[in-house]
Amino acid sequence: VPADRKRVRGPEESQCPLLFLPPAAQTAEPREPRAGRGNGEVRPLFARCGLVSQAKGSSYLEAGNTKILCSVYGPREPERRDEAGVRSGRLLCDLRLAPFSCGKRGAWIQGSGERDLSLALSESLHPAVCLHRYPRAQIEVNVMVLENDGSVLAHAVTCASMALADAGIEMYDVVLGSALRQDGGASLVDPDLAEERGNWLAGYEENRGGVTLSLLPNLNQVSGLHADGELRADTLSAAVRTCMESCHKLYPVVQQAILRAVKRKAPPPEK
Amino acid sequence: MAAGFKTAEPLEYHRSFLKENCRPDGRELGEFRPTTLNIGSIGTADGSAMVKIGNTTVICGIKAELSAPPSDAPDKGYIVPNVDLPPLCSSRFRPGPPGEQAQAASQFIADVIDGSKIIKKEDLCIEKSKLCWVLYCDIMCLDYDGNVLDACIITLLAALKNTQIPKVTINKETDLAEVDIEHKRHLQINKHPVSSSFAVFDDTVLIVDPTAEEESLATSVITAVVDEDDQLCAFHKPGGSSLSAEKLQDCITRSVTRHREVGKLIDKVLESTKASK
Amino acid sequence: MSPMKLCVPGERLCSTEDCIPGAGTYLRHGYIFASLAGYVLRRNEGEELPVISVVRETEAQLLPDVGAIVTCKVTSINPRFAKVHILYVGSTPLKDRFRGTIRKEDVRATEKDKVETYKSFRPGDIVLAKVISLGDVQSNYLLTTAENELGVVVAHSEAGAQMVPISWCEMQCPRTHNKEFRKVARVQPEYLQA
Amino acid sequence: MAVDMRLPTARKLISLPGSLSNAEGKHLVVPGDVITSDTGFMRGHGTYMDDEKLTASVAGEVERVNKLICVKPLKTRFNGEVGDVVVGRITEVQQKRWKVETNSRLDSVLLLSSVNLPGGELRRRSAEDELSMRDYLQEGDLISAEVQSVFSDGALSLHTRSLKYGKLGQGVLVQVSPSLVKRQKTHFHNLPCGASIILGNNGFLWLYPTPGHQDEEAGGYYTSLEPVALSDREVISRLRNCLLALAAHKVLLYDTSVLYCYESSLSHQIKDILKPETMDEIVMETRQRLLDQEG
Amino acid sequence: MATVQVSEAEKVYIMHGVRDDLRVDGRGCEDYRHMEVETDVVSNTDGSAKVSLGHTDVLVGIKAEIGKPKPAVPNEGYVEFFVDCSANATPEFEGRGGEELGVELSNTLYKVFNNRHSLDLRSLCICPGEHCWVLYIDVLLLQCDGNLFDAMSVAIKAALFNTRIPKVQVSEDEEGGKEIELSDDPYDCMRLDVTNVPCIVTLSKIGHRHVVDATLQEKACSVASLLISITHKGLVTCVRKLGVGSLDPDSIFEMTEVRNTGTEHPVQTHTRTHTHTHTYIYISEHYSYFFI
Repeated sequence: VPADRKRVRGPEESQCPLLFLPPAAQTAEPREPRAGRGNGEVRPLFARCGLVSQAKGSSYLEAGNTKILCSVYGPREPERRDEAGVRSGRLLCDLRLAPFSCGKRGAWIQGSGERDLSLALSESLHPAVCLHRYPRAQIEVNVMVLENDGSVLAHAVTCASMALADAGIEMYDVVLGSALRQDGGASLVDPDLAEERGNWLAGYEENRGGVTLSLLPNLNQVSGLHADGELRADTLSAAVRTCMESCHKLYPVVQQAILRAVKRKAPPPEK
Repeated sequence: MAAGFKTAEPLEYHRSFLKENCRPDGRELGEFRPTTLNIGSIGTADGSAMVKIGNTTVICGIKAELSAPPSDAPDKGYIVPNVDLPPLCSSRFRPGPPGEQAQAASQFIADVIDGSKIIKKEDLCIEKSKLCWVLYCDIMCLDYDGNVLDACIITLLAALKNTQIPKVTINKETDLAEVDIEHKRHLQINKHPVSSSFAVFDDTVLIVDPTAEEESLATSVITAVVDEDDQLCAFHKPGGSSLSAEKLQDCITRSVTRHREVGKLIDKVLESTKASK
Repeated sequence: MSPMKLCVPGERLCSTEDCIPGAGTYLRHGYIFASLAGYVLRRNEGEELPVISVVRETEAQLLPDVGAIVTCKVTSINPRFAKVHILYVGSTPLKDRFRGTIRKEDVRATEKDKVETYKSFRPGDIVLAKVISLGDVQSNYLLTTAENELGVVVAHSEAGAQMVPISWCEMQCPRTHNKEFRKVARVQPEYLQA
Repeated sequence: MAVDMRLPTARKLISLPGSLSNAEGKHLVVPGDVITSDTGFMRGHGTYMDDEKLTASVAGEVERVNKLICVKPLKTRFNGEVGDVVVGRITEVQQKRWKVETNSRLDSVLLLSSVNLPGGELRRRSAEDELSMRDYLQEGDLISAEVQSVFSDGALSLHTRSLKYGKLGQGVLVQVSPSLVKRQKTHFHNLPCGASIILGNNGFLWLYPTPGHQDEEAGGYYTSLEPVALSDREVISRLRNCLLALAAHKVLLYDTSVLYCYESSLSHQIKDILKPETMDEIVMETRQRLLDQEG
Repeated sequence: MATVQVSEAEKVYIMHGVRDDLRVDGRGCEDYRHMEVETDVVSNTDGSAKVSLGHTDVLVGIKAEIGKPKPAVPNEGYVEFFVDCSANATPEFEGRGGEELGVELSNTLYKVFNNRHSLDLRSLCICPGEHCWVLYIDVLLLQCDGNLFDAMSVAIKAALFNTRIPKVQVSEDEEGGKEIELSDDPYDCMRLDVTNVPCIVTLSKIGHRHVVDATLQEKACSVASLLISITHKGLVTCVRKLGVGSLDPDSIFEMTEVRNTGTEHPVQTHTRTHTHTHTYIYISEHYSYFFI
C-alpha cells in the first residue's frame, strides 16, 4: 500500500486505550433496563434546519447523543453523464462517520460499512424525491455523523429528508426513520449504541436482531427496510409495526423544524 | 439589478463597496465576524470543540490512542492533526481523498503545532521507547465561508484544552499497559497560538477575516499566528500579490489584538462549560 | 388577516374538485398534495377554480427548461458554436452553474448560413438566450438567440470598456470608438431586471 | 411455489433418426482446417489462403456455390445484407439519427430521413423534428426495419419506410444466433396458433399478439397498451419457450419448424418446456416431423 | 447491477402478465426457474459449489485457513465473504462497476450471517483466543440473468455442506508453547452443520403483485424488491428493501407474515425452497461420490 501523502500521518499502528483496561473492567456488566425511558419510547429529538450557509438546504439532528449533520447541494449539472440522467435527475447520497464519532477511532477513508449505509440511505430517500422534475441534474445529499450513539441509519434518513425539504427539493413526502432492537422478548425502540451491540455478548438465545425502517408517513409507504439478526416472522412483523408507529411520533418535530426554517427564510408572500 | 451585478460581475461588485470602506456583508474592513465557541460537545471524543466565525463552522474531535514512540525520538509522543474539507461544507469540494486546500491546511496546522509547541511532545510519552500517546486531532469543516485556518486553530486549541487522557501504567509483571479510566488528566497546554487571516484586494486594500467569496476574489491571502507572548509563531502567505512592510506590520499588530479577544473567549467558554458540569 | 397556512412535502392540501394544482404540488388519487415546504397560496386566475400552489422564499430550484429565457456568460467560442454558462433563468439567479451551447445555426433567424460565431459573441459577453432543448447524452443545454430580443446585452471592448450597441450587429467602444461585431439584443424592459 | 432443483446432467448428443438430410452430411470445419488444396476454387467469407491451400478461418459449415467456397459460422454476430429484415433496439438518440443495437459488430444507424414521420412521407425534416426525435423513438424502444445499405466499415443503415416496419409494441423478444434464422421470402408470419412472429435475420425474434383485422397492414405494430388477453399470452409464452428449445438444439427457425415445435409442446405445461429432458423430447419430435414432411 | 433495456410496451406486457399470474416464460408468480446444483467443482478449495438458475451462474469456493480469533469472541472462528463480479458476466462489471456491486453483495452476505446460529462458529475454534479457522467464502458471478442473491445463497449453502476442514491436533511442548498439527488423512476431516444456514428469497414487486426469481427483464419492471433470508425453521436473518421504489406496509406483511388462510404463505414456501435446496445439496453431495 503506498503511503498516504495527502494527510499528516501518525505512527504505523496505534491502539485504543480501552483495549488495555484491566481484566476486571473488561467483563461486560449485565445490562440494566434502559434508564429514563420505556422500551417503546424514542429519545428526545432535537432538530434544526438551515444551519449550513453554503448548502442549498441543511439540517442538524440530535437524538440522545447521536448527532448528525446533513447538507444538500443541487440540483446541479451532473459530473457523470449517462442515459438515465437525461430524463430524470440523479440522487447521490454520501454518509460519513467522523473519525471521532465512535468509541474506536474511525479511519479517514470511507469504509465498507459507511458505503453500505450510504446505499441504504439512498434507497430509503429515493422513493420520496420527485426526480423527474430535475432532468439532467444531480442532487447531492451529504451526511456527517458527528457522534454515533446508536440508530444512525434511521436518524440519518430523517435528517436527510429534512435537509431535502429545506433545500426546496420537490418531494412526494418527508421520510422518517426509526430503529428497533429486539432482545429476546424486549423490543427496544431507538436503541443507543450499547443496546445495539448488546446482543452479541448476551448469548445464544434466538429472536435477537435489529430493524431499521423508513416511512413516508402521509403516503403510508415503506421506503426502506433493513433487518438482521435472527427474528421470527411474527416478531419481524410486530417490529415493522412498532417502527411505523414511532416514525409517526417523530413527525410533529420534523414538521416544526422544517416550517421554522421556511418562516425564517421569508415572510409570508402577499396575497 | 444589484443581484444581477453581484453574480455577473462579482469583483466590480466588491470594489464598489470597498471604495466606501465597507463590505457587502456590512462589516468594516478591519472587522472580524462574530466568533462563537462550544466546547466538549462530542461525547465519543476525548476532547472536542466547535467554533463558528460568521457562517464558517469547524469542529475538532481529539482521540487519544496508545503506540510505541518514534524511533528517532523515543521520549516523545505524536500529535496528528488533519483538516478535512468534506463535500458537506461547500459545493466546491468533492468526495474522495483530501484536495490541495485540505492538504495545505493540514500541513499548516502541523507546522503551527510544531512551531509554537502548544503541547510538549515529551508530555505525551508514558515510558521511553515503549509507550506513548498519539493525539489524533481531526478538524472538520462543516460550513465553509472563508477563513477556515483561523477557525481550525481556535477549535484545535479549545479541543486540546478540553482533552482528558486516562492514567496509564505498565504492569511490571506482564509488561503490558494498564489503563485506568477512572483517573484522567488534562493535557498541559504550553502555548496558546491564535491566527488572524487577511485578504488583499487589488494589491492594496487589506481586509480581515475574509468570507469565501472575498477569498476567491482577493489577489492575496495572509495568515499570521501569534502566541500570548506576542511572539509570531507562523506566517502563511501562499503566493499572490506582494505586500509592503508596513502592511505586514499592520497585520501582525492586528493579530496581537485578535489574540487577546480569542483568548478571552476560550477562557470564558471553558469556565461556563465547567460551571455547567 | 389569519396567518398563512404552511405545509411540508406530503401534506394533503385539497381535492382536485376544489382547486387546480399549481407549482410545488402534485396529484395523487384525485387529491392535491404539497411537494415543497412553504406557504400555501390560493389564487384566482380567471379559471373556474382557484390555483393552489406552495411558495418559498425564491424559486431556488428552478432549472433551465425548454422555452425559458436565460441569461448567460460566454466562456468560449469556436467556428461551430459558442459555449456559455447559464447564470439566470428568467430573473432568478442559479446557485450552480449549468453549461449551455449556442450552435452557429441558432445564432440568428435570417441568413443562417452566413453566421460567423466570432462576429456574434466573444468570451465574457453577457447574452440573453432561449432554451430550445435539454440536449442529449453528450451535449449541454441547446440555446438560441435567433430573435430580435435575444443576443448580447453586455460586452466589453478590447480596451476593456463596456460597449454601446449601435445596430443589431455592431457595438461601439466609448473609449476608443472602435466598432466590434456582435449579435446585439434589442433589450426589452421586461428582461432588464437581470 | 415450485422449485425445480436438480443435479447437472450430461448433455446427450441427440442421435438423429436416419442421417442428415443431405447424403454426404455436413462438412464442418474449425479455423485452420484445410478445406481444399485444389486451386480451382474461389476464396469466400470465412476462409483464407495458406500455402495455396484454402483454409477455414471460422468454425462452421462449408458452403459451396459453384466455384466459390465460404464457411458459414455457427455462432456469429449478424452480417447484414441489403434487404434483410431486422429487429433492433434503440440505444442512443443522436442528432439526426438513432443508434440501433442489431447484434451486428457495430451499432446500426437509423437516419431521421429514413423513417416515416407522422404527416406524410414526403414531409421535409425540420429542425423541430430533430429536437423531438426522442418523442418518436427513445432509448430502449424496439423497432423492426430493413437494411437499406451497408457502410464501408460494415455498419448497417436501416430504414422503416414501409408500413410493415416501425416501432414495436407489446410482445416478447427472443434472441438467438443469426445463423439459426432461415432466409425466407417473408419474415413476418401470422402463425395459425394465434400469435404473430417477426423472424429478424439478425437473430432477434419478436413475438406479438396477432393484430386485429383493421390494421392488418401495419405488421409489427401493436401499439395499444391495453392488456393482452390471457389466451394470447399463453400462446406467446409457449412460442417463446419453443424458440429457445429449438435454438438450444440448433434447429433452423422458420414458420414451419416453429409451428411443429409448438404443436409438439402442447402436451407439456409452458414452464416445463425448458427442462432439459422436455426440450429433448419436443425437439426430437419436431425434427422427425420436419423430416417426414421433407421426405 | 446488470441491467437490460426494456421498452415501455414490453414493460406493460410483462406487468400485465404478472397480474394474470402468467410470466413471459410461462411461470407463475411464485415459480422458480429450473435450478442446477453441483458440488465439489473446484479441486483446490476445501468446499465448492456451482449453481445455475436460468442463465444466472454462480460459483462458490471456500477455503479454510488458520487465523486468530477476534478479541470480542475468543472462542469462535469467523467467516469472510468476497464477491467477485467477473467482467465475464457482463461488460458493466469492468472496472469499478463490478467492484461496487461486489461490495454491496458481500455486505449483504455479512448481514445474512450476522447471527449466532447460521453457522456454529464455536466449532471453528481451535484454541480459544489464539487460533481458529477462518472460512474465506469467495463468490464468483459467472453469468447474470437476474436473482443473483437467491442463487448465491444456495451456492453458499451447498459449498458449506461440501466443505471439509482437516482435523487438527493441538499439543503442548515442554515450554508451554502450543503446536498445531494438521491431520494427513484427507478423510479425517470435520464437516459443517449447515441445517441453519439461511437461503435468500428475493421478492420483486411488479405492479401490485410480487414475483420470486425475477429475470433481468422483469427486474427492469420492478422498482422495489424485498430480500428475505430465512432458515429452515422460518427464522428471518436478514431483510433488505432493494431498489429505488417503496413498498406498501401491507405487501411487506404479506411477504413476511404467517397468516391462517387457505393459501400457502410465502414464508412457508420460502421454507420449502429451503428444504428443497437442502435435499438437493445432499443428493448432489452423495451423487458426486460416484464420480470419484
